[in-house]
Amino acid sequence: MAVVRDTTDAYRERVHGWLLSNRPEGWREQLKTASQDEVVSFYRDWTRKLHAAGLLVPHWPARFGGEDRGLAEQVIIQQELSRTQSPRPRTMAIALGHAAATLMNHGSPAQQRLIAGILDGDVWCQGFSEPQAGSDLASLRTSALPRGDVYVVNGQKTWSSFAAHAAFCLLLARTDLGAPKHKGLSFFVMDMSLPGVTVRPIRQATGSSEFAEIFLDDVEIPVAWRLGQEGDGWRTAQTTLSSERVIQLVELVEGLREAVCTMAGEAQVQRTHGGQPWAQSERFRTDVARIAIDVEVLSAMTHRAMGNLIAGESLGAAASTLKLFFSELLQRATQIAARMSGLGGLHDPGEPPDLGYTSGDWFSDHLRSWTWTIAAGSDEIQRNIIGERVLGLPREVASQ
Amino acid sequence: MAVVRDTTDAYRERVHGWLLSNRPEGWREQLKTASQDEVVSFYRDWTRKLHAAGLLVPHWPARFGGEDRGLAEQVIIQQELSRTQSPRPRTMAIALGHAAATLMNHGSPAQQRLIAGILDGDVWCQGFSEPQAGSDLASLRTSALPRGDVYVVNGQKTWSSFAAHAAFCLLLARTDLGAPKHKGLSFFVMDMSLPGVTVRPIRQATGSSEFAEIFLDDVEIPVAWRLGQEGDGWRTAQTTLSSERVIQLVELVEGLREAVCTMAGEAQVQRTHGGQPWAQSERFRTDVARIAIDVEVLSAMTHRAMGNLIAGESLGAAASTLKLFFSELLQRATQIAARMSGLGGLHDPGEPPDLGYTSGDWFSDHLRSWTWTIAAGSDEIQRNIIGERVLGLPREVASQ
Amino acid sequence: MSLSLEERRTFRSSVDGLLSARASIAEGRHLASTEHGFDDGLWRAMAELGWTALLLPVELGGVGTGMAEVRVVLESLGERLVPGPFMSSAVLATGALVDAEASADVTSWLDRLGDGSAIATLALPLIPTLGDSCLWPEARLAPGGWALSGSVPEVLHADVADLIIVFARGAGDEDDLVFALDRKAIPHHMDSFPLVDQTRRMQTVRFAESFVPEQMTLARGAAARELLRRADLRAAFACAADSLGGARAVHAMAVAYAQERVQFGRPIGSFQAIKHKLASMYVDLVSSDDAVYEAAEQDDLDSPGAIRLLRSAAYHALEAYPRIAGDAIQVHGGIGFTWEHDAHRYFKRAWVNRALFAGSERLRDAVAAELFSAPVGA
Amino acid sequence: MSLSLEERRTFRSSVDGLLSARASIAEGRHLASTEHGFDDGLWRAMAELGWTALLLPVELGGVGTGMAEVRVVLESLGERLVPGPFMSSAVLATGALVDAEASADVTSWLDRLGDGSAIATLALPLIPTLGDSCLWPEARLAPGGWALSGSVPEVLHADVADLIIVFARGAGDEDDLVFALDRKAIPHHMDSFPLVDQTRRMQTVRFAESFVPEQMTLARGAAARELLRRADLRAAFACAADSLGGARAVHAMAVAYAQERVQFGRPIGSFQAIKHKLASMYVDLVSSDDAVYEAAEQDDLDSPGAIRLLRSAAYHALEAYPRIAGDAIQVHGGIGFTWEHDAHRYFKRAWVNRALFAGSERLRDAVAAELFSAPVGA
Repeated sequence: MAVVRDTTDAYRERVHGWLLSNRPEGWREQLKTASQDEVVSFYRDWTRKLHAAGLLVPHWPARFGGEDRGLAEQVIIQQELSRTQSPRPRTMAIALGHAAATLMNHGSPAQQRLIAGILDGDVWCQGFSEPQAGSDLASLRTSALPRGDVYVVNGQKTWSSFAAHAAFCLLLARTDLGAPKHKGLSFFVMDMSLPGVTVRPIRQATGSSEFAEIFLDDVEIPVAWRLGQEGDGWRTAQTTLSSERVIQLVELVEGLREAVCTMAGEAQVQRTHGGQPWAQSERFRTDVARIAIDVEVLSAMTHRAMGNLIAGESLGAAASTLKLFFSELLQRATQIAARMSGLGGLHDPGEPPDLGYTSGDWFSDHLRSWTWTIAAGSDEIQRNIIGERVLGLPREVASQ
Repeated sequence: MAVVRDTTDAYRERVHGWLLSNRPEGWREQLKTASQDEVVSFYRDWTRKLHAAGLLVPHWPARFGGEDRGLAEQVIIQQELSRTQSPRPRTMAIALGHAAATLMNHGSPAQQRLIAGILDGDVWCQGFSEPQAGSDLASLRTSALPRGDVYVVNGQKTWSSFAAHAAFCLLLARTDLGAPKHKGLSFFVMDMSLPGVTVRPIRQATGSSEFAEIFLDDVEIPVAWRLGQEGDGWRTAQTTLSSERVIQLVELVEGLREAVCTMAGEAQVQRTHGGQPWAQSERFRTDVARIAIDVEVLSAMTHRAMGNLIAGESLGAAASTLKLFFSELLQRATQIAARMSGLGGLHDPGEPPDLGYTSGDWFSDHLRSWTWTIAAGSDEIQRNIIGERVLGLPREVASQ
Repeated sequence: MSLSLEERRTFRSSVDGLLSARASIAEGRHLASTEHGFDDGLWRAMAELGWTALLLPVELGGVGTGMAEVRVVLESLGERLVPGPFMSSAVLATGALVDAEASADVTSWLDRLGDGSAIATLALPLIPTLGDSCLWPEARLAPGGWALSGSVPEVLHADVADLIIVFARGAGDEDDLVFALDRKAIPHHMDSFPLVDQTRRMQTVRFAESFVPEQMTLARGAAARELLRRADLRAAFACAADSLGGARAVHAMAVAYAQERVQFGRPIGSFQAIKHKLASMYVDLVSSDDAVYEAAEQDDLDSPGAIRLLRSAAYHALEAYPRIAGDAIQVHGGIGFTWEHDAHRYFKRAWVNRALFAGSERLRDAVAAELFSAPVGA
Repeated sequence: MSLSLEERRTFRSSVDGLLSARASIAEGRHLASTEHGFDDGLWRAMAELGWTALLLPVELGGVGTGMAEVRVVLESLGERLVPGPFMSSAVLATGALVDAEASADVTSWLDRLGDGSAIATLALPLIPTLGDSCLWPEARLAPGGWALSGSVPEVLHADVADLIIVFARGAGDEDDLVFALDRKAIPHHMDSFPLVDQTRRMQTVRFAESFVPEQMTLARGAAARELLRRADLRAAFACAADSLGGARAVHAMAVAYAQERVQFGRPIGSFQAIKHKLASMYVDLVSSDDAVYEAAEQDDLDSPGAIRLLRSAAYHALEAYPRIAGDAIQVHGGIGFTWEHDAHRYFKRAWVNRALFAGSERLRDAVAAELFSAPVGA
């Protein structure tokens, strides 16, 4: 804990100053009408710029392009990105998070060379979910069968963010068709330009097409691009996943904090059916206050979890708890904001680029919050995890 | 439906007038300090008085002491009891409801003679729950084994309302120890004065002792006091239960309607931490309005269910739906009221008599609302019933 | 006139019959890309079956039934996400015209609305008390009538309306007014406001010193406010009936999916997490149904008890629909979040229904105002 | 002074040690029927271990640690429903006395509070802005001091307090005041207010022209209001820490019961309805824990960020406890609703904690006031 709190104000000031001078002006408005290609390219440039300034991954080891600093600095950067209303490179989330951490922890020297590409703006995606394996992720069917020095991959992945723009994919596939459930899975780095890889964007309920399906048709992945041991893919994929989720939450909490201020500001202007500004409604003010309170609570939760991570402790169920708390809070916050906007807030945005979970188009944000309650382990799955792994309650008879 | 709506205003006026002249003045205050014996005796007298005026059970067939009127008249009586703030004979609920309906539908002529006693104020109780059979009611263990012309009953019942004052008990017990679950159960009228019957009151979380345990030790119930066929007890007990619950809800809805008015009235006087009357808090006013709205909705639900009952249709899942809606609403309404009362409302009431679910001692009422979410099929059980019997969702593997 | 149970059953099955045959959910999706967004042929078929004349009294050539029958149609349209001006024309505008003490001019419009050859719409003020909002148009006395200026935001299907009923503030000392505007005869400007719910079209109508002849005045002063009061309640009821139908359909979709989707070797509906969610949604649905049903049976916009019931039923159904639609997305998981799946279309219609006509909060606040203005202990 | 991790671990285990040995939940039940409702011997043992001197600076002979250690004690007391004046005396009154610029008279009181030989309590105004409430006592200048009149409602453990810290309104033009009243020396009248939570005692204290010597004035004017502000925040934190401990204990009881209670042939905790309820309660619990922990670590009643965190943590923990205790009753079913079971005792303490010191709503409202007075877009 002490590490986080004692970080010098000087670092914060340096970050703050640099962002004030270098953040792209008017980027939010500009992105609203941009194509997805333009969005990806914008974030790639911004990633490079941040990295050149040492503000992308100072917490990474120097040999991978970082500065051997602590996670504390990363927290400061996230906070200052928020405070200065600078962009955060959304399209790079998997690359900078799960992909880099996995490569550092499990990658061969050759695989680790891909990290340089990440710092240069390579987009990565995940190939986890399949149409028949949503909540029941361990029942994946995509196969990767060894043949000589390659694995031949066949199957279909879905709900892969920015797959249409990704250079590489973290792929989970079944190398042993006989082994039960997650025992037969292996983990791969898949070059998205390999023959047999086809990407089809999924248009979402919000109109955006951030996600995609990936069709795999006799794709040949060299054995050298397997991550970790054969059959050990599930564990390899999970090792760094929960820490990366917690780190990601630091950014999301800051987004929510901004959103609360935006809501309070808009409430001075938006009017209720009675003609008064929403800010004059006690019910609304106290609803927003409860959101603000929960943002503080969530911030304390992530802060403590980060402290434990820094101290080298295991997260345990913290990832599930944080995800549940966050997704419920995001859904509630965006709902309150969307209701304030009334019919005016139900304007059709067409096919907007995805600008994050608190973009200020509150109805779309609210609808998008279901990606949090559904994806990456639905709320129901998280409650199962807490009930069974933390509280030690008996598993359901059927799943034993 | 038409039957309910077209009932003449004349009947309503007659009921209203009689109640205004005959309701006991100051009864609520008087009961607050009364012993349970005094409460039971008060309601017995009031029951007799109502019956003498033809305002107790006009919907019963004339041969059982009623006037062959419709349920519509019963609804009017409940509404006018509420509107005139007259007492409703709580202690008689089982006797006038489930017991009478069961006797009329399944009773032998000899058993039906007990109905006269009910109209004279006999308290009845139910012997359903057991310590090991709460939600899983079909796993009852109390045995009633035939021996000559009696059944010898051994076991323990719990959560029996007003058992300490009851003349008779509707008892569910196992007559066939070999048959699975509810197949081996039979239904009985048990005279509470039989040797071997011991009643021990249960002090509840609220401090009241409305419920009791019943210990049964070689109690000999004559075969003639079995209700319906041997082994058919589960069905016999259930036949009239859901209709009686709906009829009971008519009274409870009126209680809630009164409670909303009381809350609105108290809010003119009770002050918030800011020193203003609660009535000036928009948040509070709208919270109470939502309660009032839900009371209207619940009233429409009971009205429609009563209409279907009158038309001779089966209730289906309406009893579960109504119970869930009511228990959730009661819990929410009493919580809002208790919060309004602040620390002043957390005054220890000692061992108060049970004056119903909306007695105006809001914290006790709130705590007591758990009897609704737990007893007579918990909320969880009701959702199972709706999910499986109404929506046709598959049963859990384990319970098949 | 109230239908017998038998007649009502026949009516309901004729509604089901037409809509099953001609208004699939998929069809509605296709209509979103057409100019006016609805099926003209279906509209004419509905009119031929008399649906557009349900609220028109028999003496004016209508069917002369009431809200109970209107509810059946609105619910069925909501169930199938049918686009079109039924609610705005046949319910809201027709209802308001019947309410008004109608001149001969107006009566001739009612004939055409009743047989479906004309379409009308109703522009309710966003702020329910007339005279408060600067958004609301102003009427100035002019020779032989009025000069109307200002804009009327968020009018349903104004682009196809032949007649627009508008509430206006009188300039200076003039009282509040209600006009029935012949759209072809009155100069105006119209901007579309595309909604997330693509089954609904909405425009903002602007006037600049547009001349309105005196005979198109429906009401003035207290009568205008009374017309507004009833129109507002009818609008709440109509949106609620649509919401009820939609909630029923999206709940049924979720139940069906939970029965067939297998995860962990079992249909997901066998898990209590899903089963109990669907049960809670069912309670929300059935309670909306009972409340809207009872309000429709009472068919009374005047007595305090009936108004309280109507507001409660409408508030409850309008609030329940977004909850049910949101939970339905959750039950469906990823597939429910795709553009191709219909769940989001219900979700969006749910939000629009709740926000229409100044939003459901107005109903809750009206109940609160009534409760807290009552004398203590009443 | 901040303890090292090792020292803190030792401290926590000494707290656990004493309370496990001498403060069972059953014992607390028995104490409800005694005169003062708590265990004198335990109080002395706590004092001997220095708990009553935690907030007392080292230079005044205290332990001089902070809220992090106070939290450990309060949480543990809350976990076991321990009755007694620790919160009111060792935290709230001691904290306020340390805050005040203390005279020699006050310092001698601090010695006795620190070693547990005296007990103090703090009477916070029910309405947090001084000068508004007619309930609040009034102080009139009198020769050599003040004459105090009026009543102070809802004072924790006033019956055993040797010293009562009272906020008072100055009569006429006089400013707000804070007094430390020697209960033996000041004429007063005391009425008990029995609470549903039998582990807490509370009295209303009345004064009628009671003379208070000048040297017992702790603060005046702005200093008095500053004392009140800090005392209010400390009270919120203290109640929240107690709530957190209670929530943890009652949740653990529910988990244990769900593991052992069998219905339908399975432990009820294997059903998702119960499992997911317990998981949601756990999220409520852990989030309270993290928030209260962070607020305690910051140990700062002055900077705006820390105040926002403290209010948020306290509000969240105070609101979570009644929810968790209510759900615990539900998980237990009938047995959890009996007087003999402890679930209702947690439920009642949860409600009292939330209502104490003008209630948790004040914290939410303070956050709202801060948010909405900020300039637009800030």
